Amino acid sequence: MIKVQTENFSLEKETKNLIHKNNNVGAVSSFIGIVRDKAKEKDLISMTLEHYPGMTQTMLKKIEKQAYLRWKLLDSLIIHRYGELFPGDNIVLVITLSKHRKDAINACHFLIDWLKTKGPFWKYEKTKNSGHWVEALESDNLEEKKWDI
Amino acid sequence: MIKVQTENFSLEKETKNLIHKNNNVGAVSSFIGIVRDKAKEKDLISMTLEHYPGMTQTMLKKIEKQAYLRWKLLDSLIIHRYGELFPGDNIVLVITLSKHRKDAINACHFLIDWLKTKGPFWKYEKTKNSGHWVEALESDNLEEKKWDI
Amino acid sequence: MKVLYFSWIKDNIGKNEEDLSLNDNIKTISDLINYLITINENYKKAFSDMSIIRFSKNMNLVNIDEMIDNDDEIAFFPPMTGG
Amino acid sequence: MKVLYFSWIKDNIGKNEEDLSLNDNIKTISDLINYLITINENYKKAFSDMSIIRFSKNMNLVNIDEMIDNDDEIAFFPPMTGG
Repeated sequence: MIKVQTENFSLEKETKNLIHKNNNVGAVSSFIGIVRDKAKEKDLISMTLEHYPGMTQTMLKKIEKQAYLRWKLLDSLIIHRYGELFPGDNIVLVITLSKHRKDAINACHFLIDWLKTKGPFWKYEKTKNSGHWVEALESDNLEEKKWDI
Repeated sequence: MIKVQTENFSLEKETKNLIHKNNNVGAVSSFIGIVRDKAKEKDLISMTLEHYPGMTQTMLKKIEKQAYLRWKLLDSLIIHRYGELFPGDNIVLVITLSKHRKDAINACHFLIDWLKTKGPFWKYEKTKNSGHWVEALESDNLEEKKWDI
Repeated sequence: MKVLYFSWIKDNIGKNEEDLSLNDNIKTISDLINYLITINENYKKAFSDMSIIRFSKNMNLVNIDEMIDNDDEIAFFPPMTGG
Repeated sequence: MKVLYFSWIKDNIGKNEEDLSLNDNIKTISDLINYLITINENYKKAFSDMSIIRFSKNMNLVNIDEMIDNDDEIAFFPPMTGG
């Protein structure tokens, strides 16, 4: 399931909900991305995530589908927040459920790598006296490429 | 930190606690292993985990240290339960925290792969009319070997 | 044609979307960009380094020679940085 | 010497630990196993397939030719299956 929202999320609530909805769950992998309090060595005031609403849903569904083709998943959830977020705030949650650990772990890793380079989001970091749009990292591109989508 | 205990754990409580204890956390990876309700196609009544108390602490600390040598981790937690557990019960929790996602994700993956083959635990599965000790899987050995410890 | 701009491309151009009525010789994304940079200096600046521009047609990533027409929704944005 | 047994090795032997006073010609883990299988059929059965037996000295995994003495804690167990 895909949720793109401004509100925060609860890891425990989402995890329990997914476990209860499925039978024979043996492995639950999750990843949370959090706003750090430094941006290029400067104290961060806030990070604003802009996205392309219609496209986000489409692309996230597409990649979730890819994960199901590659691994035996019982269920999965991606929650991505947008809007203005502050240091310590949650940005993104990925949860994957499977019978055996390998599927859940690899699918979770794949999904978050993919979100970094193909999730239609852009980040504006505000520091004390200035602000800038975050540049995509070449290292993120390399991480994503190893999955050979 | 290592905890070997009979009691259940709370993913949210442990995660929040770790995030609050550390500065500049950007990535939190976690893995939960759960007792499945089937054992070799038979309905499972319970799974009893036996361990070697003194050795468990020693070995888990050793491997946690390995993870810190390989990846830039801000913090980590391994909780492994023992005793009689029932379908749906949590068995193990691994949480890793880092600035950047790659470190947390890989360290979490490494720790759970390692626990499978080097954690001094043995599992007894009770089904309706019988019971058996779970055999180690060669596939788990291969998973663990790829980390080249 | 609905054209959307995101991130610093939006900031440079000074708007996040616009409706354009294009003449028939604009057949591809590439043609559209060549037209946009003639509007004013802001557009020219936004599209000055094409290596960091991505584009979509109707919410799918496409190549620069993708055919477009007046019913399409085209978007321009820098490389994505989600997660 | 304190000797511990786990999992089905414990079940076969019928105890989870014992204190043994060993004579001087038992110098390695291998010597200890060769002595144990002479005690009775249960021990013999427990150690019949050495490919699925692991051992530790003072809580560290060791090889079969590891030197041991009376102060050591030795444990026998099948391959581990944690997590």
